[in-house]
Amino acid sequence: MTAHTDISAEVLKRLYETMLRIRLFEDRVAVLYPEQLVKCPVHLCIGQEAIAAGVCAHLAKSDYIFSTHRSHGHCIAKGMDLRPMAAELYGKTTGCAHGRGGSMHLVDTENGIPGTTAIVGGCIPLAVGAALTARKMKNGRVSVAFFGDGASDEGVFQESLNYASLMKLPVVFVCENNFYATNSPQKARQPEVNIVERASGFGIPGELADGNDVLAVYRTAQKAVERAREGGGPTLLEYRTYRWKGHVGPLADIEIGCRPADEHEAWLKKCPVDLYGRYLQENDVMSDQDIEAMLARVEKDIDEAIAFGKAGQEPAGTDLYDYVY
Amino acid sequence: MTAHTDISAEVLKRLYETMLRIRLFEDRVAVLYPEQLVKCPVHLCIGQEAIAAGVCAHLAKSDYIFSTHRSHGHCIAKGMDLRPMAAELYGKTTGCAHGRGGSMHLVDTENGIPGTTAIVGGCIPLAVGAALTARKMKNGRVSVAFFGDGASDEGVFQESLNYASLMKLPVVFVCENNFYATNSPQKARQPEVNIVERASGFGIPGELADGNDVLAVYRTAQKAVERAREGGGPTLLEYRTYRWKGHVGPLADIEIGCRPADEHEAWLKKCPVDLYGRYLQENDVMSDQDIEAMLARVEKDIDEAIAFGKAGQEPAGTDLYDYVY
Amino acid sequence: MPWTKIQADDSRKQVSFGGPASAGLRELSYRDAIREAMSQALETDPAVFLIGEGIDDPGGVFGTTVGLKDRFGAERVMDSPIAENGMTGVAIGAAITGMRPVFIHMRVDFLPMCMDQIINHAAKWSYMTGGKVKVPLTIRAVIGRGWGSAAQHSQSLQALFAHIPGLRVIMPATPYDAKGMILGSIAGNAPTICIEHRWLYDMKGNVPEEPYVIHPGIGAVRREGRDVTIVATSYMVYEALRAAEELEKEGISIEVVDLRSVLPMDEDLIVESVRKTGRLIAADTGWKHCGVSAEIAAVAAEKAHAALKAPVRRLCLPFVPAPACQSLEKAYFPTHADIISAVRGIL
Amino acid sequence: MPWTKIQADDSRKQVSFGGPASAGLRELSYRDAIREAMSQALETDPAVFLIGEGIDDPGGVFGTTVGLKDRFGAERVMDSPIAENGMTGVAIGAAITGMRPVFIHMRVDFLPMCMDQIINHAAKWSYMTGGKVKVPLTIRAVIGRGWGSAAQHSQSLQALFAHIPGLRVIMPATPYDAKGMILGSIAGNAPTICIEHRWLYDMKGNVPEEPYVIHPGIGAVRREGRDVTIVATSYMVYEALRAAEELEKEGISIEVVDLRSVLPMDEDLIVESVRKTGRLIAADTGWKHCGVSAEIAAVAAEKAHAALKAPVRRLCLPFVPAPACQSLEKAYFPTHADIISAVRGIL
Ligand SMILES: Cc1ncc(C[n+]2csc(CCOP(=O)(O)OP(=O)(O)O)c2C)c(N)n1
Ligand SMILES: Cc1ncc(C[n+]2csc(CCOP(=O)(O)OP(=O)(O)O)c2C)c(N)n1
Ligand SMILES: [Mg+2]
Ligand SMILES: [Mg+2]
Repeated sequence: MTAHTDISAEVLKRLYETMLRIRLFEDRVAVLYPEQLVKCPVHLCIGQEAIAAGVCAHLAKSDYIFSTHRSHGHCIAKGMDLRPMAAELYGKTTGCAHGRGGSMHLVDTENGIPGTTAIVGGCIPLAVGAALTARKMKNGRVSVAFFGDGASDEGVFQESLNYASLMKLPVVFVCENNFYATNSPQKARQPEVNIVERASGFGIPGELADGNDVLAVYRTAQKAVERAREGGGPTLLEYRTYRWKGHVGPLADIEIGCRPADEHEAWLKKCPVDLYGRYLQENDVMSDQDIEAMLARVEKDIDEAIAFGKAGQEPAGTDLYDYVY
Repeated sequence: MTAHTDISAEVLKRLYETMLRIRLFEDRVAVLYPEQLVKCPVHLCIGQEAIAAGVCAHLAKSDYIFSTHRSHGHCIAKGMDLRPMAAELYGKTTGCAHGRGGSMHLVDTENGIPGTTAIVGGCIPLAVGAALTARKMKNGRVSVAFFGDGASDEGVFQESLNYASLMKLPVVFVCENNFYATNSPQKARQPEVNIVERASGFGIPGELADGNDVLAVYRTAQKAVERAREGGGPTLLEYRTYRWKGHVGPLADIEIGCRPADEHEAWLKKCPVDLYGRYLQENDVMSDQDIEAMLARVEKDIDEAIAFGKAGQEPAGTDLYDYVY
Repeated sequence: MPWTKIQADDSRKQVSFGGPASAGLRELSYRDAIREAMSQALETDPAVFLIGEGIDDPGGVFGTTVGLKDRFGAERVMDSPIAENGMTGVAIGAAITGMRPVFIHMRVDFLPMCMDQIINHAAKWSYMTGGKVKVPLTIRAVIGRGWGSAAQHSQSLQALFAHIPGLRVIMPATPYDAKGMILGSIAGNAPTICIEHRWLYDMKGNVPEEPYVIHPGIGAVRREGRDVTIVATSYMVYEALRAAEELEKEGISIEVVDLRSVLPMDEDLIVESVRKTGRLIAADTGWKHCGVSAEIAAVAAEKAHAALKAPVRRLCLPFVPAPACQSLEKAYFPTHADIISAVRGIL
Repeated sequence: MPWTKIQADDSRKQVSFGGPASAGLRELSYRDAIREAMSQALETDPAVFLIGEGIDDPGGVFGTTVGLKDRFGAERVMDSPIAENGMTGVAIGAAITGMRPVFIHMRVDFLPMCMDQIINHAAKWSYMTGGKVKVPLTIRAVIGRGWGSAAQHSQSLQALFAHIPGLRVIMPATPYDAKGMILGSIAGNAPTICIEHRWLYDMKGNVPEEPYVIHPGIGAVRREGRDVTIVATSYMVYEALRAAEELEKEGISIEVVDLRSVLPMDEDLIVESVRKTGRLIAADTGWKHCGVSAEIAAVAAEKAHAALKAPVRRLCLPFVPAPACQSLEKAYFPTHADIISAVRGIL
């Protein structure tokens, strides 16, 4: 774990709280999923929390993020209220997309989340477009694209790097390399070159860091966000991490042979939340009580969110034609 | 001009003949075009002949090339008979595509030209696919994709680099950087980074060379083709060159302000055919008489091709539904 | 040409765009009407910008963007890398964060490159976000026969977009419509594909100087008639009118309906006209199979069945890719003569 | 289910694929029939290979590729980068140089990514080369409702392909058809899109063990009837049959035509059936506007006009993107109950 001495305790704690909110929300979804009340596919980001937390820590409410099928964590880190998120999972009119989108299409315009897309790579040029808006409106906003290693297979990723670099747009490309796209390992899809190496071909800086070390994420993202905000143009960040669950749904996929069990186990030992929690304790940033209190607060929010989600109404059916345009 | 001492006189002469064939064929098309008997758009490659000649010099008849809207030169260099090519321009049943394709869709399966495409970037993955066939059939063939700087804007270019590198396919990517895509300059479309720099992001070698120096092309292409043939995988070659005529048609586009006149003039002085012709004479590879004889031979071929093209019949119209599948 | 003076009745849905429409009508070409629309949109709303490959070059997309970069600057009239999918994504990203981009393509043939961003993103964003985020994106694309442009440069792919809920697809045939419908699209919040036939750019017609807006979904009767209805799109409206003129000499009275937009489609007008004439010919610039002409025919079969006195006929491109050579091009693109034979076939 | 035992009469165009068809029929699921087709194609012809994102994973594309990588190796059953346009280009490049690739997609929703290679390249290559170079490429893609999969993962986009000359689009509804039509596509020289509805994979039916080939363009009457013709595609065949069974109790006799391929489309069979019943319902898994159901209706309006005793009806997805939540999903996907109301509406 990288040293923290220049980061304020408040920020250090907030990072942890964000990670906890993500982890505990996702854990709750995993636990509740077998109830079959969440009637849409969920792509959980357990194991990858540090990236969302470390990057979004640098973003203002008005900055933009764009994300994928696996977006719960990003939205939580960006400040989205858990209640409309949970309600959307439950397919209720109280959901952020009134039940039309489900888990894969979260939205919160108040918090700079103009929507998420389940088409791999699809969100990357959208983030560039939002950065173009920021440039045109001169509003100082920064736009972040979160996407996976799989998305970096898509040509649209490179088209986006090219245009962002050409126009020096305030966008940060955050590639969460969890080494798999569904069950397809990175090495079956790409030669053995780090994704971050693509940056130089488009004349932009790139940085590779440990995605399970929230402070490493925090530092690298800080530089990138600052560069973007100051007119220095885009950055490509590659963070190595691992997803604990299967590609979709609440179960791990180790039993059915999707990934090697030992690989999975090794990564479980590198739990970003545990590592950072222990670090905070060891460095006297948080006491046991602090953590207990934080946990309680987060659990309460989640309880409320789930209750809110369950309580809402499903759309009537007669409103099927709403919201098309 | 790079030195030639290790290249045989025969090869040196053949390179020149190829360049002449391309130049004189294109010149003829330009001269005849106002007759309005060639009733399709032509994208002439005058000024870019060295690349086609230098690359194809290393290819066997059975090797593949894939090309674009600007493909006359590549097809000529690959050994295509000028007669069916001319006939295709004239839209005759004797044309290589029986008049269905026109200038932008030349084909010659005997000579390893499975077709050309006018969709920018479209031919690049096709070349990779042909290389995949070569690998599967273990027939030792090499596949070459010719494309422009404009095509390198397209994501599919990067998708192709990625897959070719992953599978170590016998393919050579030849980017003819003439600094324009229609009238759009490279710097309006890409940051100031050489296209060849994209190669390293995919773990493949790249080389940048003077595309108006046929010997520089010859040497760099030789390495790339040999590497491909020996199982070493793909190479990206970027050749700098310039097109003398407008994007489409027989006229230059300087008068109407598409490109700066001084830029155009400077490149005219770097005529690849002249430069190389003078070099051959100065180095006693070819005498004036040799060149005269070669010119006569080439002109005769072109005369015959044009006559053949003009003599053919246009499709009847009743055969409109042929060749769909 | 007289029909270009006919103003469609849009009163039901017309709204002003940046100011009330005044009286002054001038004769403008389709090209200039579009350029005026581009220019007024740029003047009116700082959120509007144009983007596209080479739109700032001397040709200016068949003249429709000429001079605009000089006037509005490179930040508002933007050249683009040749990266249709990515750049459409960029335009959508801009649209959902407050801009009103107009993405211009020299040919519709390049849009298959960006179908993902159009179909999966632009068309669905409003719905997927429960109506919270709109996509005010206009995409202009040119269709139609060139000079031996062949299979990859002469397509007329409007049906691919018209099949997708969440999009609008307009095909203005007159200068008046071109200006008003494009301004309507830019001013509106729905992602709209504007299909322009290259043979229309020289057509002249009267066009108000003030900005005005025409909403999609309202067709126009360009010529009234009793015997046969021809429902036509874009350039085929003119072939239909020419056929009608010739048939009139024989006493055959043709009603020509200009669909103006194919999504939404003015089903009421189709039905109304077919109820009157009892006969229908659908004339579209594209292919037949699962195309716009199929929809027109289907609407009649569903909603005007009882009125139909004869089989419906469709006039479209033959179901083959476009050929390069001229003898085949001639056989390929349908004309008024083909419409005339079709009319005779059902009388 | 009895209809799955009905073998279509393909004798007109049937050819053998690697050996004569023998008698032995076994009951197989749609899934296993496809896997058998995949496996026999790989055995029969070294030019065949399968490629697609994750096709070698334990799920094996709804089970249709399970075990094939172990048996045939990673060079013949190939995982793929997530780069649909490029990889389709790669597949086409392989196809035009001697291979017979099968490109498999978990959902049709990802095909908008590769429309350029499909529409501008695969569909046009034969024509553009004057018939000199064929594209023996098969693309398999899954459609249909998941579990709240929403707008980007539940589409049924066959009409986008069916609009394009140079392609073939098959939609087998039975295990027998799935095996034979896919083998036919792999053995043939036309680029073919095979659309598979995910609710079909568990369906059972009798399937010969030997390889056999079914050519596209020949529909099948799955149930004979007198009063109304339902022309259905893919999974809608089953909803139509169920509607027919229920209506039979009331003495209403429904003819169910399984279109089997939507490009080419068996127009003769549609016309023949409508001539008999005088009434037509088109039931498709996709959207209506400019869709497959429009083409079916248009064919009837063109070619069976005189026989039509009632308005045509179309049963399709409502013209909105697919919703996520279950109450709306229920309203969204048409069932036999909707077909029954449509039938009542035209009787
Ligand atoms: C264009 C497209 N192709 C394929 C898919 C199917 N798909 C959904 S998620 C996924 C894997 C994405 O991998 P990655 O980008 O690494 O994200 P991760 O799931 O690992 O977070 C795939 C292939 C899709 N949704 N969109
Ligand atoms: C996908 C696509 N987009 C746009 C076009 C229009 N277009 C034709 S040629 C061309 C420029 C190509 O530039 P480059 O690749 O550098 O080749 P060059 O013409 O310079 O040889 C463009 C944009 C096209 N044919 N295909
Ligand atoms: Mg991943
Ligand atoms: Mg160029």
